[in-house]
Amino acid sequence: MKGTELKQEDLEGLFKRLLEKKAVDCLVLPHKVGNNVAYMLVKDGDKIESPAASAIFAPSFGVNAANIVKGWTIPERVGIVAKPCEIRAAIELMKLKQMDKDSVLLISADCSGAFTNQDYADHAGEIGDWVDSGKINELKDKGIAIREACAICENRLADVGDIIIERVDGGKVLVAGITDMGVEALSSTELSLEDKDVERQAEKEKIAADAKKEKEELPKLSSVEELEEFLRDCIGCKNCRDMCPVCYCKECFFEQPLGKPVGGDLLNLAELRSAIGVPTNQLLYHLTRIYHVCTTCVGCGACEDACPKNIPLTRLYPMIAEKVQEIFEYEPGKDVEEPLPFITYEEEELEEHLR
Amino acid sequence: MIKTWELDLNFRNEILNEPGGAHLSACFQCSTCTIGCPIAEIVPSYNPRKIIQMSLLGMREEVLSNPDLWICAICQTCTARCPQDVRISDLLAAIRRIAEKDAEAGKLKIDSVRPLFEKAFLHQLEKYGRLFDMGLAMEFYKGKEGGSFIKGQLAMMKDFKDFGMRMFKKGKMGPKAMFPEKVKKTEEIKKIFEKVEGK
Amino acid sequence: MEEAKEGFEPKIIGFTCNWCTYAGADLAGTSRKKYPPNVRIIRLMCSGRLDPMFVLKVLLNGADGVFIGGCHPGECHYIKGNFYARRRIAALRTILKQFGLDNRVRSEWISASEGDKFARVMKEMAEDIKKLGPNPMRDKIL
Amino acid sequence: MGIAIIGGGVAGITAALDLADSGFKVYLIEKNAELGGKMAELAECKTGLSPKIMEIENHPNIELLLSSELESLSGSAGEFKLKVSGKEIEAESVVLAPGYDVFDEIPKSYAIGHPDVVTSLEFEGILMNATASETGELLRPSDGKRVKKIGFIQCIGSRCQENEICSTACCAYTAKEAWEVKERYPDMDIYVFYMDIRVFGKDEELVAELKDKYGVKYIRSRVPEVMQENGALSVKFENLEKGAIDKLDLDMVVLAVGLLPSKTLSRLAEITGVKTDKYGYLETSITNPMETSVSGVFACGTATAPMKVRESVAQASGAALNAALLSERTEMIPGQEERKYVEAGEELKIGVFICGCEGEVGKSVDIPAVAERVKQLKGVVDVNSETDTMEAAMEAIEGGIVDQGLNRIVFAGYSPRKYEDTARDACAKAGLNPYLLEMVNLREQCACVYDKGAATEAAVDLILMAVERARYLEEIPVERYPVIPKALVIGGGVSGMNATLGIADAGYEVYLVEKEPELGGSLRENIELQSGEKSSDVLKEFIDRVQSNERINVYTNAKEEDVTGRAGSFKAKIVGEGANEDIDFGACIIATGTNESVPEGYYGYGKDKNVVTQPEFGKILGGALSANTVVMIQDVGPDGGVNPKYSSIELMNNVLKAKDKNPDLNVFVLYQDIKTYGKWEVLYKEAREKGVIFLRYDKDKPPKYEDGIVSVHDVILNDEIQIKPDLVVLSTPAMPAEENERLSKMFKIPLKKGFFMEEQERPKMVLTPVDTVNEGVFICGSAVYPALIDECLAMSSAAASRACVLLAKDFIETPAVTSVVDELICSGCGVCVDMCPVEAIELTEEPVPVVTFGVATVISGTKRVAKVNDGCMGCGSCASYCPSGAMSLKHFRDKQVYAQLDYAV
Repeated sequence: MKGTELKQEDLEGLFKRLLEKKAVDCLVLPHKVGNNVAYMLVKDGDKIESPAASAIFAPSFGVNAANIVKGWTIPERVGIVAKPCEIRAAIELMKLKQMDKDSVLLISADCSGAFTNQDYADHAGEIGDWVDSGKINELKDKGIAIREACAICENRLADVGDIIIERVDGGKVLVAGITDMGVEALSSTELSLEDKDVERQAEKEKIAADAKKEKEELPKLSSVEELEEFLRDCIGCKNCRDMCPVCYCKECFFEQPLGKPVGGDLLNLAELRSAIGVPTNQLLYHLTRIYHVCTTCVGCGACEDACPKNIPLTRLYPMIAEKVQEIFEYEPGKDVEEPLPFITYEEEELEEHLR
Repeated sequence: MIKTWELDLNFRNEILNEPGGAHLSACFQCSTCTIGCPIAEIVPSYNPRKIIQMSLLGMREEVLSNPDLWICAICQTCTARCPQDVRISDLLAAIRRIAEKDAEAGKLKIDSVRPLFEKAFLHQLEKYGRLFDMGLAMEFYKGKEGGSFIKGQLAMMKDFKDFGMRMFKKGKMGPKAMFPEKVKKTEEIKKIFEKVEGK
Repeated sequence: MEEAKEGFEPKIIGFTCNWCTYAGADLAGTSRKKYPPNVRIIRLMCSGRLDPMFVLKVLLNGADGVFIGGCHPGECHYIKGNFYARRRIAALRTILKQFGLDNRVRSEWISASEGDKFARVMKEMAEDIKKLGPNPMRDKIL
Repeated sequence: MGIAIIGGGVAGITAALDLADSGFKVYLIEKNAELGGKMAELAECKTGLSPKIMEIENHPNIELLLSSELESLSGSAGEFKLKVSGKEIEAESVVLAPGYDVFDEIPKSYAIGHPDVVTSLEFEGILMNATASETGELLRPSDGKRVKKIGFIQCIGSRCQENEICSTACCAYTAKEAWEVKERYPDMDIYVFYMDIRVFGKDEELVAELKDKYGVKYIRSRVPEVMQENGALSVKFENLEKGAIDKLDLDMVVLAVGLLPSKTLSRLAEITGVKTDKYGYLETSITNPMETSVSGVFACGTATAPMKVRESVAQASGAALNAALLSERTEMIPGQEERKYVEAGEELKIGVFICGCEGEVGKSVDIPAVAERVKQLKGVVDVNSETDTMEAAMEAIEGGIVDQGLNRIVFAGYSPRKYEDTARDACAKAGLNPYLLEMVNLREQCACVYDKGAATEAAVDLILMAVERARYLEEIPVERYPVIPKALVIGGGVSGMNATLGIADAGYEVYLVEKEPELGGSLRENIELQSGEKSSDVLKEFIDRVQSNERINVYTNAKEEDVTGRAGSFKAKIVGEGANEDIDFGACIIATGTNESVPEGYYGYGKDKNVVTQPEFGKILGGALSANTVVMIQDVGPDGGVNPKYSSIELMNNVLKAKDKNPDLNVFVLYQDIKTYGKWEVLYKEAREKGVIFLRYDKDKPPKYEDGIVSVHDVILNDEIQIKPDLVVLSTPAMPAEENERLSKMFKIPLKKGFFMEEQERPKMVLTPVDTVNEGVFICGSAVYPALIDECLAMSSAAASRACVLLAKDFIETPAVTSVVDELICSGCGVCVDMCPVEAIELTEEPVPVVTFGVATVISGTKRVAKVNDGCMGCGSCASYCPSGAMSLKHFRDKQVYAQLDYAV
């Protein structure tokens, strides 16, 4: 872990140098759009807004940055500065070859938990550029709560990717490379790096404990009837899929004739089963999607944000995916070299889960 | 604990060379003999296969001094059933003979009256060419009581009261048993005995 | 355990590997080993071909139980198909558990010579599922 | 001319099919009215055998002579004249496979005549009936009460005065029966009374499982009588731990009766002039295990020695090869004729054929009612429910395709497991693509297991599902590729050389690759074979024949790499000393042999020079033997190998040689089970007679060797025995050859404990002992299981025979059930690539050029698409991962499975 401490306002300089020194060819970077935060793709370092830190740490969640670069199998090197969950998603996409690990430089920055785009835009002044746990509770009392996905997130502190940006007291940040690629990139910016302890174990444990408590308080689904009721408002727009960073199919099964029967096929089904609901396959769609993302879901909550009918999908996708990840002792997005659970196995395992 | 180097590995050959002992080595310890043995049912320690195993190992002393050696009733069940044709009853007789020889040489004390009985039995055969029950009993009891005829008669009478009487009542022993009966050519019988004993 | 529901005959769909469980079911047949008539077997070449979507689909169609039969670990005709299947089934059942549907899915390793095991599992499954009652998704308009 | 095979049991059937399938005319002569022999009396086995019997009955190259007996044989090899029940036959060679009879002079002491005392064969029938019965319970024949305790008594009529040799098969078949009983009735108490458990390899695992997992009690005691008091059965046995005779009440007693030479054998020997051995078996030798004393007459199976199905089948294939080498191929090979398929067309014309299966389906299924229901389905143009046999059904299907233009066939009746190939063949003959056929398993999975009513309901469901699936079946192009008439043999030991010679003599070119600098394998250690022959002499003959055969290319110090392709057409590279050659071949035989283990650290081996292994002792025996007392310990480590089948035989041989050298030598053998199977039993007897002392120890109390003293707990005296040996000899497991791991990956053949696995691992009946899951790749010799030279030779001849069946073909059809990629949908995630067990999927990458703003063309990305290559075996693991369904398995596509699912509920 080689790194250095910088002042927050020095961050834009660092990014600029990464571009100048060709450590990356372009950068995906959060920037302020009016009262809100969005991503931009920067080629020219001069276009980086100042102060960069306020956009980077801003507790706002629009889209998952990994979703932006998904499928970019380009030789140019892209740098992505984003929240840990987004970086995790990017790492899962690398395992799925939807990005090349050599041509993407992943920079994760501490997250405090985020508000939806809407909430942040509406209350930007009150929320500010960073929230600590006290502030989160204070705002919550006023009815401005962080996203459910963030409330139950145990991994808000930057610890994945190639480079991490940690917030340090006194308006400073600790920038450290945690992979060879990260250290190399940082070195190229002529920063003087030294060995740094970046663990923050105690802090992480506290966050995890709080998150677990929040998780326990969330209502849980326990029967298929409840699931039906939960998804009652679903209009089948499939925005949850489109905004999910780890849903990577070129053409979703549910866009194909078998998954989305129309016309004659639909009539045939109706004849067979006397009557069918339309649009059809709603439950199958969600259950299948849970299965498809159950090992790779990073719990970013993009699905919930995307739902036009405000179905609290965090309670469905990340909550269940977590159980599956538990049985495989798999943590998505932690290590790009760790194989996906479905392509590996132990000769003796899991028998207790089969019957 | 059995220390093989302290054992007599030649014991096996001794048995093999004794009439009846030739099939000793064929035993593969299947337990058939022991399981079917009516004696073993009464005397649980009696175990022909163990005697064979010990003989093979050369546990001469243990085998020869084993009192169980003398209780075989020669019913031949084991011999009939043995899959390897070990002929266990003949084999045990062979071992007993070795024991007797040792006893004769003063090397061993046999804690059984069976040799006396067998000797008396053969005597009757030698004399009369057939069994004379009374003569057998008198000779046997005499031997049993250390050669004293009187003591032997007393002991015999004592046993007769319950055991002999029962036999008598059941017709196993009749007045005929009181008097010897000879076969015609006793000299032929004598010749057989002479031949066997190598006289 | 709840008592079996009166007169309820469950519908169980059995996905079986061609090389082991399917042959085991055949053996149950040739040895006339009877079992409750609740299962409808679908032959796959390997338990590795089992797409969990198949299971989700039949459960939503109203099947009361789903059985998946594969080769014993280490004996897969295709070397490791059943190892993959085991992971998929474990994941699927973990998901179904959240909705109380996991007890309707059972997976067993049954070799071609285990006709009896096949019959036994079918019997047990029919009994277990009778106790669970019909799939709540039965006759729903989905 | 042709080849005459005497005996229609499993051995005769195997030999007949091997020969007929490679274009020889075969006369199969069976004295009974039906094929199948003893094996057909066993329920499970009959199932495995019946498709083969059907194949024989329909084989154009086989003339079946049932209820026929050989009356005379004249002439000589190449021109035999046989008279078979009055009929004259000419044949170039003869294979004798008359099988065995069971021991039937069981002593009366076993309560013979009591209904609850049965032989193992009778027990098979009882078990069969029990499972078929209403309750499925195993009931006592005498009073119909449930059986709770069964005792199996081993060695009835084996290893005894009436039959001094070991019957080899009984220990394994008893284990199988015990296992079946325990599987069906887990609460049943099972006792097995035995002397030595003579099981090998996989059966060894089974017995261990029976003891540990199933709780079967194995009791080492030969039970001489079965007692009956008031009709109740009991046995006595010696409880060594307690030191007492125990009595045990039993509900049933099963007598494991031994195998004897078939009663027909002596007459057969008389007619053919072949010699029999002193036990009445056909005389063969350890180095020519299938050759009889008459040239051109070969023997196989239980006519040569008592053996199990696996060994019989291997010998049968081997004998077939030997017979073939003396004969001319005169016949066409079925399935090699040109076929033309008609276009299936747009309009669905589904024909449903419901077959009664010799009345079995009709017993519980109301066939007319089912037919009536099926007729109403859309697209079904014909429902035929008239046929009752496979033959009639096939005729009807062919007729339906030709006359009515049916383009989807649903055949309901027999299990596709056994008859799909036959049914596909019928479709193909009629010109319909064979993959437009869907089978419904009405017999095994419906009629046989369900009661009336329920069975009819299930039959309707199953046919409905099948018809629906049939709608979506696709024509899969049936392509052919030429067979390369060459073979690769890996391993230049005796097995490899024998296989090589077999194939070369049959007329095909062979590449023989040996990793060592010279041929010979383990026989290069100059040892004396059990027959007294010197291994060097045997070896020299093999090597000379190999080296002088111009069809054989030998590569030493070499290995094979980069194997690709499939049965009939493989490619590989041979690299090594002076070799770097690309080769192609149609079949491959793996004969890597085995390695001796080094029991480093066991009983001081490696440090104490007086501790040697059994093979090392064998070498010592070549010179002077100075020891006075030798202790031999069986079943010593190291872990990681298997106990070779010859372990006890090797030990006895060495013991006897040592005793010959030094009659006063004291030898103590510490053992768990003496496994001198078959005729080798006499060695054990000889060793005992020579004065060798055998001490049995318990697995849990292994012998110790400290300070020059071996101590062992003898189970018979229940006491510790100490010996001061000057030499300790260890019998150790055989280790798999190092390259097995590499070859397993390259050829996709699974290993078990480092040795190659046969195609059929379970069921326990093995009908294809040298075939593997990778068609076209065969295994033999100690690469499968360390065995004696006779078995290795039989197996390697069998492997050669199986290879020749393949090489005799001109063409092979490409596998049809393989995965395909929809390139438009594939996201290129590559998960399928990682997942494929046979590395048959690659990820292709190509740059995607994009024009930006019309100014410059930049390479803007990489398009990745999965591609399935020839190696695909069709498991479908990739298809079930692929979330978008870009990858799918032909014939098991999502929509085809979905169609069934929709109708399943």
